[in-house]
Amino acid sequence: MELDSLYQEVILDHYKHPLHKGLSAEKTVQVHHVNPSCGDEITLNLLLEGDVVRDVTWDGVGCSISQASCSIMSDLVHGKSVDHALTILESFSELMSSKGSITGDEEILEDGVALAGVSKFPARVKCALLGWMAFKDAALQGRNEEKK
Amino acid sequence: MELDSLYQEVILDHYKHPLHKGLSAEKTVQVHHVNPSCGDEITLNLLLEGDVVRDVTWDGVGCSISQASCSIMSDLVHGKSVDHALTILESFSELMSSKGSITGDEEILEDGVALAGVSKFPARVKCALLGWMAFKDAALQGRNEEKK
Amino acid sequence: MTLLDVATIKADFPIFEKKMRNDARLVYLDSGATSQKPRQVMAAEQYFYTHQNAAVHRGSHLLAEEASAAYEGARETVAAFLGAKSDEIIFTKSATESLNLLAYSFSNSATGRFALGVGDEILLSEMEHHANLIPWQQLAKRTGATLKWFEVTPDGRLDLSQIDQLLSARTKIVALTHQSNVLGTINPITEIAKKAKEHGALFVLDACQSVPHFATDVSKLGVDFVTFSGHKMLGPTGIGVLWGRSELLAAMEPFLFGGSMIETVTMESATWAPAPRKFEAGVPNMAQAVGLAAAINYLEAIGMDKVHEHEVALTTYALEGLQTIKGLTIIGPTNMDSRGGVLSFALDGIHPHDGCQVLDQYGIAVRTGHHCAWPLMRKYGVSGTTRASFYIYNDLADIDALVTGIEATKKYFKVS
Amino acid sequence: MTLLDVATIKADFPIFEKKMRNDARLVYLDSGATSQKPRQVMAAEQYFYTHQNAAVHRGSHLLAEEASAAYEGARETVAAFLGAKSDEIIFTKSATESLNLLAYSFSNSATGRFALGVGDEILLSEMEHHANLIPWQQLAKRTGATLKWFEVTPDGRLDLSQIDQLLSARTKIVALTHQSNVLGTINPITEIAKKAKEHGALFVLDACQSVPHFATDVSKLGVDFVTFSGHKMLGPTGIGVLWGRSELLAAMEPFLFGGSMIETVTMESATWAPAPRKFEAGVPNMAQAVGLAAAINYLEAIGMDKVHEHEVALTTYALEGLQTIKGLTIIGPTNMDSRGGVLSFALDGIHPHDGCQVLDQYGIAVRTGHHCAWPLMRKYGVSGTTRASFYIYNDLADIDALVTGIEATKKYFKVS
Ligand SMILES: Cc1ncc(COP(=O)(O)O)c(C=O)c1O
Ligand SMILES: Cc1ncc(COP(=O)(O)O)c(C=O)c1O
Repeated sequence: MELDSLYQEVILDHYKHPLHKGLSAEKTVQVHHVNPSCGDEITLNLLLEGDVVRDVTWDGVGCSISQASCSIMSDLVHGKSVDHALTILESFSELMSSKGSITGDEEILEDGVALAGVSKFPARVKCALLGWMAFKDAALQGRNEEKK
Repeated sequence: MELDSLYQEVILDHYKHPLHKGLSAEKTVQVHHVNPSCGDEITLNLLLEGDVVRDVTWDGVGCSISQASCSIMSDLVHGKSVDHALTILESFSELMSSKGSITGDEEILEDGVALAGVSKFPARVKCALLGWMAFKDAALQGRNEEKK
Repeated sequence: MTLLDVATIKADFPIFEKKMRNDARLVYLDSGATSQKPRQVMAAEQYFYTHQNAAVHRGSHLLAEEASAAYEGARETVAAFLGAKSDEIIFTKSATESLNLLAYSFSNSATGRFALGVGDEILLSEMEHHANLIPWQQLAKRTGATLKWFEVTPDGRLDLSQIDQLLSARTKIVALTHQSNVLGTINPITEIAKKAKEHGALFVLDACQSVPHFATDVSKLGVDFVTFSGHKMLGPTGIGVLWGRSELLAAMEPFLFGGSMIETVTMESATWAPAPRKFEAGVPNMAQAVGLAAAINYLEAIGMDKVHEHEVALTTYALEGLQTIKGLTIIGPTNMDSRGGVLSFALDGIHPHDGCQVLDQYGIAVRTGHHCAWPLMRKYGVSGTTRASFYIYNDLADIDALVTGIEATKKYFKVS
Repeated sequence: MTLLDVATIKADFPIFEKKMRNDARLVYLDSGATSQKPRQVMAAEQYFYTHQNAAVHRGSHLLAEEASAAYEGARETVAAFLGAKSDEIIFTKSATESLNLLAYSFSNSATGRFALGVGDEILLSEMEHHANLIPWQQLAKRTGATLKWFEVTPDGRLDLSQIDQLLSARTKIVALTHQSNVLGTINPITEIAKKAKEHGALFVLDACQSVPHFATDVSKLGVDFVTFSGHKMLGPTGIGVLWGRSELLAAMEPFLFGGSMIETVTMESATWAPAPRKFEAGVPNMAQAVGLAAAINYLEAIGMDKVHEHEVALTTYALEGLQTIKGLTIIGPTNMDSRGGVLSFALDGIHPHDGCQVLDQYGIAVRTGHHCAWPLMRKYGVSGTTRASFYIYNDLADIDALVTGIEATKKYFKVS
């Protein structure tokens, strides 16, 4: 079934056991993003230490794709420099807009490549991107905070 | 040609030699009406004496149908009581909305029956009614004036 | 329980010939969002374009005459359908435009009953579609008026217990939906309208989910304005209707300004034609008005009472079927008292978006999300629901497919 | 002088098979009011309704996905046609709505460049269509701003002699037509837009009579907003376009409020999605957007430069032919410098309405009246004109028919 490319086992695992879910007390910046077309929401805490992502925690409601993607993202960027994290995001965005033409670089995206199938369901791409866009927003804001 | 039912000789005569055209100095009430879809305009002076139409004069720009109709109307209502004039107007309105199904009562409408053909050209009915509607408006206003 | 002859009806809707994913047939349960279109509607638009197309009201050549007759004929069809007078029918592009037209026209008029200010109130409900909420928020913002609203009860009804506090001499506008696009609840409009009238409030009825589904006689509802969209009632996209009482339309200022709505124009000012022309600036959506008239003819040939009976039968059957599913909760009334063919539900452990995706694999089209009624979602503590909505081309097999599909969804996501 | 292959083009327009009064063929010279539609446009709408119809942006089932792709694809087609970015294209119901959208959005925004007040000026011209005049009169009324305008010269050109008085730091908005719908004059937009920019004014271009007729690259015009209607360019009725610069659209408040244009909503307030969604409330005119894209594809297959050349050739020929008629006066430029295929004239002793009626007997459709440009009529001291306007399906024989028809009209009314 076509659907299995969307709901890979690893996605459903992340959905059921999301990483870094639950907001941390400490944070450099907090952002709140919504997906206006379906009502999904995410709150994300980013803790920076200089230019390094010390911690990303999040909470929110959403479908398996958005929750799993958020879980994978928060784990991926953990401990990376903001610049590095943003290049990962770029790879992920590229994968999402590929309409199934690429499979994603597992070296860079790790579990994120399991989301490759989403790119064949245009209405779901936004779900997969929700957490990433929140992270990007937080990272840009956080970097400005740190510079002050 | 179908057209000849629209442009009867008597219409074109009235168009070329309109009756009561040129505004009188004396008046009970003056009204200004326009046909918004084509830009035709008419100014009409009504002079009442009690309940009697003493004089109707008018000026304005318009097509042969609107000018001829105005000419015929102003001659028809001359000297009649307002109530009588309004019944003539009613007959004329009925003729105009008949879509060619009636020919009009010559006893009542006199030269006005020559406009019967207009009812087959829906876009022109408004032209034929312009002067009559102006008269109606003036008559109702004038009657109120007289009552004061 | 009388069902329509769906096989015959379906034959008029070419989209049902389309094969969906995995070669499934189309089970279209999203008519609350937009309906499918019968050949007759498409043919009416095509006939207009190939035999009558010209700008209405502006020319005296043959095509212009015929186009005007077709367009004004469509207006008469809509008027007859609603029990209204022709010149009370205004064509807009959508219900959304109709509602915004009112909100802007009230600000533009700003005298008499249309004047709003600090201390005045606009009364809505928690179950309003964004289209019947945000225009009023904005009107309140422009004028200083205050928004009030009826709450909803846990079982999906308007909570009218506070009506005598909510409705008062301060209430200038009451704007309510006839049938909720999420819950399926049909609201007791005549009753509320009667009270609103006693307080002198204007009553705006959002009839998007009612006019397509049951007979609506505006002369009997006791309301002042009715708005709906053509695309939800077998008609084309890009056409909506506003009905308003003659005397109110006569007193109101226009909304959109431009050609065909004027009486005279100079460089510095303009005066207006009488309604409905006053509210229809520009070359109108002529083909869509004609298409809507064809849709109305189609519905009337069936009979609006039969349409309603059909939907009641389907919904009764669906309520039964869905409630056999473990972990499924209906959001909205679970009985058929004052209820139409819109059904929202939640499924334990499965997000609506995920559930919808599995159903889609079986050709089943349902809607998920907040259904443009976000405040209502918050009220019920959900981020969205799954919604099935029915129309004349649905049959019991469609509902069986839905129930089976949901069971399959649960299996797919290993939820018991 | 290169003409298109009109016989081939005409075969795509089924309305030309229709028999007019007295069995005459259709000589359609009223494309300035609305154009005829090729089969391809009707087929595109039909395809949408029979294969993709669902509400866009709100569902994840297959039809909703395909409908969204079709609708957004149409946006990309329009963007490419104009040299614009996709998210700068807003679908409206008409140019009239596009212009009103701007005027209302400016009031709603009321900050920065959109703030207008006493002492501020809006600069128009005497040749504006009511749609590009009355919305600005109303904006002026709402804000206290003052209207100014370019006059027109006796030969139908914008009188730019006073430009340096008319355009100043007080000018907040300049709103001009690209091509007059009465005179056919093409205005020197880039030149005026350059000056407007120096003064910091926003420039709104009414492109109703230009986008359908010659290549328009918004990135080169130096204007801020462009508005036009689909129905005048082979597209369906009920669809219009607003193009605006991204940074301006981002800073502007919405116009219509409702579903699909929001980010979040509570009972008391709401926030907005980014453009273009912010400006497209409700289920949009999806089929009409798709139809407009098909119309653009049709025009692009011919080539907009060829379209323009064709109209120049026709107009040159028509100017010659008409000027051989005794008692006929052209209202507007009599040469082809910066001039398009719209031709107004007056006939001594024959009112336009009467003349049109005779032409109609020969199947010739021309427009008469004030053409929604009443101030211009007053300027030229006429109550209306007769207007012939050309498009890709007209040929020299149509113009011969017009000239012959006018001679017959004169004979009919015994005017020499
Ligand atoms: C120059 C011009 N501007 C604006 C309009 C208004 O267009 P619409 O009526 O399609 O909204 C027209 C056509 O009627 C026009 O010719
Ligand atoms: C109850 C209700 N009101 C208003 C609307 C808005 O209708 P449209 O989007 O066609 O303008 C809808 C549908 O979306 C609706 O269901």
